[in-house]
Amino acid sequence: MAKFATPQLDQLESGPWPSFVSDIKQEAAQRAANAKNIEYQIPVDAPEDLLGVLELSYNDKETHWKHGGIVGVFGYGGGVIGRYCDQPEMFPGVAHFHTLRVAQPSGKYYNSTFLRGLCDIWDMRGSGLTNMHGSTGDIVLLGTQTVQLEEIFHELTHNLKVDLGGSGSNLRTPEACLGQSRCEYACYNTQDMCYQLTMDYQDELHRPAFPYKFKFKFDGCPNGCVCAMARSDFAVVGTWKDDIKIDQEAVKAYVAGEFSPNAGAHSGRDWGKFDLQKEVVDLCPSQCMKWDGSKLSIRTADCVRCMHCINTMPRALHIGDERGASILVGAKAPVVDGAQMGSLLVPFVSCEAPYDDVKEVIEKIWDWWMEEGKNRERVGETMKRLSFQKLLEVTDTPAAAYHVKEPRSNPYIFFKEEEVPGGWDRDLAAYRKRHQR
Amino acid sequence: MAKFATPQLDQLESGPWPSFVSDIKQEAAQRAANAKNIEYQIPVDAPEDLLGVLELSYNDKETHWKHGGIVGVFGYGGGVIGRYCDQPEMFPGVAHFHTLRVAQPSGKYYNSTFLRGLCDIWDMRGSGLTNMHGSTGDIVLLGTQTVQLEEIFHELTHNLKVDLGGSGSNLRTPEACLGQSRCEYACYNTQDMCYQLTMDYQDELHRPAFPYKFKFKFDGCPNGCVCAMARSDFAVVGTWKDDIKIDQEAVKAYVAGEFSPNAGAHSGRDWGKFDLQKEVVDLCPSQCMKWDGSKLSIRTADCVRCMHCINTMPRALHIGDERGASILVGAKAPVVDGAQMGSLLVPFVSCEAPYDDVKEVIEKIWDWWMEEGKNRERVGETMKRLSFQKLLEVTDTPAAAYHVKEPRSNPYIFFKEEEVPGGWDRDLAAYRKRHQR
Amino acid sequence: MAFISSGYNPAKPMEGRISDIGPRKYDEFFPPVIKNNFGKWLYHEILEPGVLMHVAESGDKCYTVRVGGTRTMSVTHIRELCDIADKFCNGCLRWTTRSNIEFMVDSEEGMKALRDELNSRTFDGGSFKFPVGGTGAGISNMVHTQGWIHCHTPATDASGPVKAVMDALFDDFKSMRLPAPMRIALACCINMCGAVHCSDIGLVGIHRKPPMIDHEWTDQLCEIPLAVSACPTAAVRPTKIEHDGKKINSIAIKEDRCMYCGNCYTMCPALPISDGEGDGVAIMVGGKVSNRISMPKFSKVVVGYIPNEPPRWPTLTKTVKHIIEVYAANANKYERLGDWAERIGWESFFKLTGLEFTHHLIDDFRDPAYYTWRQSTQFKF
Amino acid sequence: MAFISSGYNPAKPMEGRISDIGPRKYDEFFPPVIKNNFGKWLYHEILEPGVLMHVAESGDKCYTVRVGGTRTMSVTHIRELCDIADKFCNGCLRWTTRSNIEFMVDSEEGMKALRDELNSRTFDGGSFKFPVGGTGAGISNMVHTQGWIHCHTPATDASGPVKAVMDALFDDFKSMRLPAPMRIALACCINMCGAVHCSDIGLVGIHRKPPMIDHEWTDQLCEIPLAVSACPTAAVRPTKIEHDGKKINSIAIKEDRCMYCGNCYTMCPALPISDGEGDGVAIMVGGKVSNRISMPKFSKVVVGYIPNEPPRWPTLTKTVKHIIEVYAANANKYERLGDWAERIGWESFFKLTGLEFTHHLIDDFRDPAYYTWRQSTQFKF
Repeated sequence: MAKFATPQLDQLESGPWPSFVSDIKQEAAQRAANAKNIEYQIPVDAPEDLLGVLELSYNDKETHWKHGGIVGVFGYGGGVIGRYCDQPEMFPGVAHFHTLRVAQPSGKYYNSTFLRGLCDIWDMRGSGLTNMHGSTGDIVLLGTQTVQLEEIFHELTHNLKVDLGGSGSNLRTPEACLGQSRCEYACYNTQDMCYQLTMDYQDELHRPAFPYKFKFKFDGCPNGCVCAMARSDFAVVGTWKDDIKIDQEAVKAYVAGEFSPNAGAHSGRDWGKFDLQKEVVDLCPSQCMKWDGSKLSIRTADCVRCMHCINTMPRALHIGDERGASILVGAKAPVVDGAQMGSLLVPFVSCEAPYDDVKEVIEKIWDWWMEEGKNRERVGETMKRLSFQKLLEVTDTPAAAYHVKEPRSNPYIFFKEEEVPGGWDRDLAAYRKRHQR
Repeated sequence: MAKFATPQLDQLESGPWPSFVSDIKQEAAQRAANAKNIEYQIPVDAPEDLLGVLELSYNDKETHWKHGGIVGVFGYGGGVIGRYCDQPEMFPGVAHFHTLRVAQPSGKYYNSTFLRGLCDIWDMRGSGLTNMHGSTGDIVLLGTQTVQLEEIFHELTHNLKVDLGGSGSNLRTPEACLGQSRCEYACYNTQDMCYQLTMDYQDELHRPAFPYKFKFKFDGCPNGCVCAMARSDFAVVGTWKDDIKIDQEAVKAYVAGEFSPNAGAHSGRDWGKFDLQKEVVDLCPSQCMKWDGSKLSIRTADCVRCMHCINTMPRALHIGDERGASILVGAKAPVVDGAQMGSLLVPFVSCEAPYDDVKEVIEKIWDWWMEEGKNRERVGETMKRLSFQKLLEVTDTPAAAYHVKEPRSNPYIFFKEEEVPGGWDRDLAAYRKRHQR
Repeated sequence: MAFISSGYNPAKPMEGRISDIGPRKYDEFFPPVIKNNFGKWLYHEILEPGVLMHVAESGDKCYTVRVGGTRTMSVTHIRELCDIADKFCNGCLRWTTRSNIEFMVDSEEGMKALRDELNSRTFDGGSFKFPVGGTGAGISNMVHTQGWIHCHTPATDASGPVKAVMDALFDDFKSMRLPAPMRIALACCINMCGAVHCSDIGLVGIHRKPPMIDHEWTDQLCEIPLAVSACPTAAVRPTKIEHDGKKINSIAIKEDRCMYCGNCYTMCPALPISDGEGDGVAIMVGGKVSNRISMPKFSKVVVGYIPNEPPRWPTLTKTVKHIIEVYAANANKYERLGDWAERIGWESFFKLTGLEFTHHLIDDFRDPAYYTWRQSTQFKF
Repeated sequence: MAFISSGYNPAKPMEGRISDIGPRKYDEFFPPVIKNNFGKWLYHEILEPGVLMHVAESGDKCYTVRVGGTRTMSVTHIRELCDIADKFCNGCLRWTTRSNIEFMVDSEEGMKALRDELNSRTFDGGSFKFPVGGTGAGISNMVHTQGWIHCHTPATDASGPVKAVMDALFDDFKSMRLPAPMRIALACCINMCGAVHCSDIGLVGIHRKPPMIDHEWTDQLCEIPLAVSACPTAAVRPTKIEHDGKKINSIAIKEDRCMYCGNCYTMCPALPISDGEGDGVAIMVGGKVSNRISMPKFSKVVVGYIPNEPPRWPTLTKTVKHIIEVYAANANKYERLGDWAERIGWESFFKLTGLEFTHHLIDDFRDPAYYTWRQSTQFKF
């Protein structure tokens, strides 16, 4: 028998998509039964109270969570989000209901041993509810009380050899696509760069010293499965410089219908016979391809590596061999100044461990942003406020045409004083001799 | 013998393009000779002094003209631009060198009687130099002295039946393309609308009462020869609603090479045989055309009336019969807030004299802008500052998808209080009952 | 319930403390077929909805079965995932960026058994626990935020509307009939955790009323200058008011400049903004993050407001479904929703979908708004 | 020289005064063939460069001969135009928006005689008075401003550089070999009188030094608040300074925020900005006002600065000519310069033209600047 009637939430148990309500209810039942005789360290009925407070929200159409207070573990400035219910008497099981962010492995591969270890900790010391995963990529342990924080941290680090993730004005937990582990498009080892940089910047991750949050994300190719250039202040997106490798026989096999185009992704509808000209050559954004009926050719100088042809014929076309990544800077969601996507800063950087080339760029940007950034200003906003030129300057990057989609359409050009003969000190008297008042 | 040596300017007499230096010299010689015994009312050597001051600028690479003082004719606030040389002792002939703007006829048709009358006045009372025409479209009489202004105005109005143009924070002299007088593309009588509105708004033109300048321009079709939507605060651009008229036989004649495509505009190079599919159908921006080898068809609902097909085959394709114009608002050059092009406000307005529909829109915009516009703020800047929605509101225009190129990409939406149930007055105590602090 | 120590000694927090160790290394958890073929993959194929086959240079094949997951997930549910991984996959599994779960095996038979097992399991309430799908030109799992379940600033719930929408779109999770992949995301407020601003369809919680001002607490709970500077439209300013006969520092809000972003509430809890009858959801469409064919682009607001209708948000759900059906019927192969809308023109998008174009959809946020207005006579009547 | 009265009596300015009569009515000056076929035109053809034939429903034909004109023009020159109009065209003629002059006749023979007459006349200095051309896929007359001949805020001359550029491009004025029409404009400062901001090639005078401050005169000559508010980058502010032992109101300029637009000088003559060694010309390309094929677009800055090199501006002239040659060699038929640059990508534009891409070309004016940066991994190495 449930603690609260949840007639509205109950309606979310029907329908085919996995029901989070059913899942929370199953957790509530497990805890109530407590077959394993766990010594629950926070209220056993936390899941039930959570359903209760959520049902209340479904009635009020308003949230019942308050701003978090400052809670955390010793020596860290992030990783824990304080959260309190605004009706604690009604729902004591979730009156205090803090979140821990736990660093996920790059690419989010797990084994059951690790996950069960995590479940055991969270069974006993938390609500038994998680997010797999939070928006930034962390494992999110959803709901515990202040006194448990150090205990959980101790068990995570000692027993599971895993650390907390980031929150607040610091480096947030970096994230990578699965990269070379299972993708033929990956131009570099995204998981390794993510892991190494996460390790190298543990201090920046745990101890807030930035104007605002800062995110790294690592995509293996321009398909961008981990959304690096839309979601991270510093996006490393795999690319290559040389020719796309073409297997002409395989191209013909696609044309002949032997291979399924787009890796079978369109098999749910009859789109007709595969038309190489129409479906690939004509859709190339830089019109760099040619198909003469027996040979597909690509003018590499005009290729912008959009991935469409490779995605469409993965058995015939393969990324080039001179591989590395582009770096794009400044992506963020709307608050405050509007959304931004990452803007291309470095067109090509080689991606060999220990990634010093990449780290050099990161550290120059941090130095600048920590010096010039305003409180709660993302680096994209700093760029907007101080100019892209300033970003080039502080990262020692020469301006180049690939930095822009188009040149400026206003003639409001700043010149540096040293660029202008005579500089800015001028002789008014001499001017007035040439030009009477 | 020239009054000043002008070695630099002399170099601008060579080369094929008409030399303004040669022309000014010829005027100087005419005035010096004075074959007609004209009683010059300003210094006879004004053209020579003008060459002198220009030569000085070619040496200094700086202008030698000062800000104008306030000069004009009685009862008008514009039409005259005061101009003074900053080296009056060296160039007394142009020490005072004011400009008059004279209203040009719509489409800039003239006869020699009128022009000679103008020349006679300007010979005697001015420098003998003009601009045909100024940037906004006026006849510009370049260089006279203050005492001549009323005399010139008197002769213009009494003898030539023509008025001054606009300057300052008022309606500037409106301008039209030649429209139906010689163009098969003209969707309305641009000259007449221009003329009638100029006449109806003489007061706004002569007596500055606006926050800043305001320009009308009238283009007969989307080709935009008079640049209305790039250069005028209020642009009326001809368009039509129904089908493009197709003469299928003429289409075939183009395909057969009997007619020269694009009215012969590309005859200076061998571009190969005319390819209707490639040169017209494939270039259609809304992909609304089809050519089956014998019949050209257009899906009118998808046509955006870009003019390309009509321009390319003017003997075969003609504008539709349900004609009128679109109104675009807010174009301006860069100063201060950056350049703007006109933004579409009214998709279609019929263009029958006396043009009350158009005038209604104009007057609503003026009422708003005169109320809300800041000093030196063009209406485009007011729109930017107060929103396009505000412009819709004050012109009683319902929002529609054609108003935008794309919908907003930020969710920072303003709602009107009356759109939101309960409005904005809320009960804090009730809220605090639902949500403890 | 007795307190059980982990071994941590609060009196000596540094004793034996382990910190700054970061995540577990990524390759610790690889299944054998992944470990053996790392960086040596040749190509892949989607064998059926939810089932991928990756072929390595070695000739090895990795069969992946993808299932949809609720982002909010109990340890009981995770343990069940572990059981399946133990049974079929050497204990290995992974999550995707979109909260799908993937199981990998090295044989086709293994894949089939695994797939059938996953598809067979249901919750007591009737919903699938592990529906196989979410690949190719179909609808993958929705990325979403916390909503009313855990967030302090939401304008709508997250898990609830996601469940409702995914129920309605379930067929497209299980199939691949769309012109291109369809990425849907939901953010419970305009902070937009997640790539909602670049999704084919983005659902965003919005407020519609200016914050209330809890004058009694403003100066006690808030740094007033931070709340002032948090406002993107300069609607918030400091003021002094008379409260209970005392002059106190507080905040004033110019209501007609406020667009309810809630950024001031984030900085100052004495400015509550959520309101049951005011709050709801805006629909944005046409964004993408991939560089494929066209450059990445932002989503655009096409429905300014839909009320919160718990528990199943029928208007929202119906509208999303309708947009997808119109897109599916009209777009070209490979054409993402935004590419389609741009090709036909946004006025055609509104015509075809029948969505009403209202003043809310016209950009009025700062200078860039101008660039979204139509500076052309090119438009469709 | 004796004063000659027009009849105006300064003592009684309103006596017999005529005002607010506007322009002469447009149809007063129509040639017969225009008057007879107004609104009844069927089609037109460019018979040869500079010569148009319009055919009316009536069967009438109007032959137009277009000649290039100097915008700055003497009455002697105008009288010569009148003589020609009297001789060939019933005294009628017209000007185009781009300062060309057009003569209209109703027969082919008349057109030929007229054309030959026009082409035959030259100034004593050698240049053509009335060169026939400026039509179709060629270069029409340049729209331009006053420059050093009459303007108080220019950063370059107008008539001079226009003469130099048109001399260099004369062949393309006389022919129609380009992919599309080419519109060139010159503005002597960034006020940009004329559609320079939307031209295929726009030449714009720019300053490069912050204004000097003539403190002694600032408060006497200027409304200081107007100068302050005129600055788009908030570089100008009011200040008090010590001058000749007196505290006076003046202006201070934050030099690193100034981008030399000269708008403050327009409001305040005590802030002179022009500077012989600082001033020069920027080149913008790729704008258009026509809605043909693509929507209208702004020109983009591709050369940040070229020094003023009177009398013939050789670097400027050479650069313009070079851009046109590269465009002519590479663009598709019907493709305006901006459409070409967008199709191949601006990085290819710089590669093909060999123009150096410098930091000056990256937008840094306010929020919209962001939209010109490259938010994609799509680019060419």
